[in-house]
Amino acid sequence: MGFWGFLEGLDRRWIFLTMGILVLVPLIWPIALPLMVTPPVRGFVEAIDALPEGSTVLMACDYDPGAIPELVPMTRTAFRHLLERDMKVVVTVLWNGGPGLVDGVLHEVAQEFPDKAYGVDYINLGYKSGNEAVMVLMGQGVANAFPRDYRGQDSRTYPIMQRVSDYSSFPLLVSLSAGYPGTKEWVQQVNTRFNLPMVAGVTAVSAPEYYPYLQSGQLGGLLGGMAGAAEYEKARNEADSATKGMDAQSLGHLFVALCIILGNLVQWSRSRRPGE
Amino acid sequence: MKRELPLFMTAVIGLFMIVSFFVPHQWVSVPADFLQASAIIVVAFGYVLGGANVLRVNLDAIGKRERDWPYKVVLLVSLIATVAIGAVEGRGFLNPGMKSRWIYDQLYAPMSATMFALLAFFIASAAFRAFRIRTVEAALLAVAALLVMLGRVPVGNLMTGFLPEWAQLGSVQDWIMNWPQNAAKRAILIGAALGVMATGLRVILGIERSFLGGED
Amino acid sequence: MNMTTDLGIWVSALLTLFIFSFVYKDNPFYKFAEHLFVGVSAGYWTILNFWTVIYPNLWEPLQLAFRGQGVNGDRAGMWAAEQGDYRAFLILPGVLGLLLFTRLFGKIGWMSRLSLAMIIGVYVGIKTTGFAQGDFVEQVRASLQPLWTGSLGSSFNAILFTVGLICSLLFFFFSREHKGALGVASKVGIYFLMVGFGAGYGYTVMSRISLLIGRFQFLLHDWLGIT
Amino acid sequence: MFALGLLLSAPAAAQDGADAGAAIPQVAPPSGLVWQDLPNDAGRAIRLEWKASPDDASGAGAVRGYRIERAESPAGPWALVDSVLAGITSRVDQTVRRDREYFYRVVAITPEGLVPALSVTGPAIARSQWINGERWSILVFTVLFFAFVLYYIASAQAGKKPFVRRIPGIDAIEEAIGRATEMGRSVLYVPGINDIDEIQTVAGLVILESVARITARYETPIKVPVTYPIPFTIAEEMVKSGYLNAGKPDQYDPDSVRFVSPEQFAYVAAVTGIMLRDKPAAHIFMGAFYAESLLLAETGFSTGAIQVAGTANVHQLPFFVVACDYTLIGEELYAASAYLSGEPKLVGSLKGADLIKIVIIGVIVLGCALETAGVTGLTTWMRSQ
Repeated sequence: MGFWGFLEGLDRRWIFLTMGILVLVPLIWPIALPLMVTPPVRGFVEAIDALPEGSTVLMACDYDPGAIPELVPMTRTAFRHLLERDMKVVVTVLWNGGPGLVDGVLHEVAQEFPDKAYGVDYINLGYKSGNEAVMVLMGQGVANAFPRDYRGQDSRTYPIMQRVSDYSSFPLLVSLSAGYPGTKEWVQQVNTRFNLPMVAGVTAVSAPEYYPYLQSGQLGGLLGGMAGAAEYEKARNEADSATKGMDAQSLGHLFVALCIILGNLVQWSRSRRPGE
Repeated sequence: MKRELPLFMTAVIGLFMIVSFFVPHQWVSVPADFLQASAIIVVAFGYVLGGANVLRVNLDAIGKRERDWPYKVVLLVSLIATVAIGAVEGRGFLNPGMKSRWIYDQLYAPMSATMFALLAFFIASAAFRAFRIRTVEAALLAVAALLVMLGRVPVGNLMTGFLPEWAQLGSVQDWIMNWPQNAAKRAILIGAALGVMATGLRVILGIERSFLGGED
Repeated sequence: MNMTTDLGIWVSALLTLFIFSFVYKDNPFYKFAEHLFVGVSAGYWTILNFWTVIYPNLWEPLQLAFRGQGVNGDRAGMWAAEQGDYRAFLILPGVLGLLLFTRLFGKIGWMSRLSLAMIIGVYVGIKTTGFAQGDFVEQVRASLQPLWTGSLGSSFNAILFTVGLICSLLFFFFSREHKGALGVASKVGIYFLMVGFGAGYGYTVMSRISLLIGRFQFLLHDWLGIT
Repeated sequence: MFALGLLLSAPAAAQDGADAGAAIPQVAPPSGLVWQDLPNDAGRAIRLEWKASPDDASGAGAVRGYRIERAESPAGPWALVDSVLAGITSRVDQTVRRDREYFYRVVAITPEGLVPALSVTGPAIARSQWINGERWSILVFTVLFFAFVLYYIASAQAGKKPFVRRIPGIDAIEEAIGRATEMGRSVLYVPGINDIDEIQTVAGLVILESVARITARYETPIKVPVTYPIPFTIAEEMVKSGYLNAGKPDQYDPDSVRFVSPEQFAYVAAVTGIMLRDKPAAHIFMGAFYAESLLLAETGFSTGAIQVAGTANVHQLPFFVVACDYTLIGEELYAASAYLSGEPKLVGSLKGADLIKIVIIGVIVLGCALETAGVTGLTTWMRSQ
């Protein structure tokens, strides 16, 4: 039977267990592998750095708890980045599952800035159903689509909303998205149509799909998955949950690569074994 | 009437929305804006209907004592409790400190996040048991997958740190993403766009009716 | 190690473990969590859409309208609609929304198609132009690039990209048999597509492992108090 | 309305624009205010541009910013529209009503007081336009594509059968069913996990009809687990009509199509259950698939069945490509359903897309040649807003 035969007959739950351990161990005992900031991430950082101080930025957080490990670090770093540069931030959510989660992140980061006030420096407009229809409707007036904010107050009464009419009030859209509706729809409906420059942070699953938008200039920068979030943290000299996850991520990738190679070796060894 | 009227409505509204993209005049843009505002509202009703549907289907299942019916009781109770608590708490129901927020934070969010985390395990076993390099195509896929997978995380650069920078896995990964994979993705993107547009045209012309569902 | 005493975190942690138990095999704990999840999310979506959409975007403006006011205060009149302020015209989406519920009552169920027809009409329109602009014309425009850029490396990339794009487009060409020159081109196209899928595979692996890391971080940090 | 808060803290005496001239004008006023009706809109905005006060450029803080003021007659009264920081020399007034006459002036804000421009600009009128001049390229390509599709639909309806190449995946399906027949086992068909509003589900159900016809001919049982009620009833119809068309309506097994569950993982558990228990010799996946593709393909592979898949969900294709014997990629799924059904609307769309692809390739070749030669006209024309 031998080694290859043993591998072939392996119960897949051993693979599950190995995967679990490989991800768990570096979370407890970190290795701190060195990170490198790639060009799409640099584009994201530079787009925000290039904004005139005091601008009002639209941050579209379109995700739900399924994307916490990838998009929450991005949201955190981006929101901190914007507040540090004295930007005003308007947040919207088009995913059912997102509003509570996003509110928690905003709240957590805002506490680091005692001089920033809700409704003056940032606002969470909360959730709205309707996907692309909401995006186009906001083109005629943000408050028309979001008459009340996340807290249930009349959004038109906040000072920050005095500065916001439609998309022309924003020099940049930061889209953090986990799928539909998200970055793709913002590009299709808003980016060109309303001439609003965009950068995006997305889950790794959908990241390759956005490279054509990056090349065409429809997106000014792109954070792809947890690695993108970690690089963003590095570019901002932070070391939060994405950076801490990178060791586990590395080992996980190595293991999957090993699985692909071993799996095929097993197959070849079987086809070369006589009598089959 | 039961089919023609909806088909006619879809055709008129669909065409009107397309026209509104090209015609900014207020006679077109204001009604188009109104239609979008209306769509948002009707979609929201759709979610409420969804909740009612889940309720009905599961009541049925419990009534008929279908397999696993006790679990459906769990489902029903949690559904009704979530709605009732939210209804009582009013429009600030998701604010910190509310019971609905607790349900969201401690029940909905962790379960929703964990469902897909399961896939990390399955992806490893699928890589081992169901990733077969039998053709040139599959070989190309495998090579690209391995390079990208390792090049995207720090360990890739650690492994190839002795090479000049352009040959390190991180740079190779970046090159693959920007050029060959990008060309393929753009072709797919354009093809998909044509598909959506053609479907849109068929719906407006009333020859695509599948969205109206069954007979009568 | 400093395990939490917060009941909420304990509940979350246990539910997380219940779902993870599916990896071993399908079992009653998993089934319990799964059904709880479906119930809670259906309930949550229902109430969320009521309070954050139906109430502020429909009910409140309608109330104002019946008092002769609108969200833009400078004009009076129940029907004095203008862009962004639709007054009593909002009765229309309200009625269409309610008609959706006729689905629950067999015979008049067909009336829900009117609401469906309206939604589909709006989305078909928006999507058709959105795809035409963002994914079709804008993508073709961005593909028009100089093939000789002055440097060998970047010219090679530009030519590779253009060839890859054209060949991949030809792979999805169905009006001729893929023989001869077209056969060669579509073969090259499929090679590019495969590299694209490989990249997609790599990124999907990354996403899935990230999710697992996220859950482990929760269990270790928030629940067990390690690190 | 940028920087409003900051600028409103300008000297209190200057709150009413009408008296602004009273301040001592040590700073040179801004000048050269011009207005332009913002193009391509419904008469909702006027764009204003002016020349900065010569003292603004020095950066010494002589000018804090500018107020843009508006009146309905050249003599006033003036109302504040907006204010901007120093160094900015343009603003869009979005608070106008269309077809109404307005007069504008720009006023420098200095630490000493307000310094209005010496002249008034107007009357400015915001008008609405009938066509968006920035979107011609999109209109041209959309109309062209729609014309192609309509032409082919019409010609297919008129009975002319346009040529569609045979999709290799279809042969693979027939082969797989043949194998299942030899082994005396069943065929499993999964039409995706979406509801009927997903066009891929429709394609999957169209292909199901042909597959059922083949299984009927080979007298091999077929199993079709379905997620939603409407696709379930349609799937039943499709299988029935497949058996009818093969001339074997009596062979049709009413249990072959099963309603399972719309919940993703519950559905997967049920389908993998069928794979492991009944051991079908052929698995055919045609439709919209998501994260479950991985689980289906792996379990299916481990049973040794021949697998043929097809989906337009790009994220899932890699998992099918490596675990299946044949995979229909993206549009091939639609092409297969058009090929098999011969339905004019599907064939027409497919042929129309083919023709526009030729146009696209032509544009790319031409555009790259022009760009290489340094001519950017085509690229500029295609840019839209």
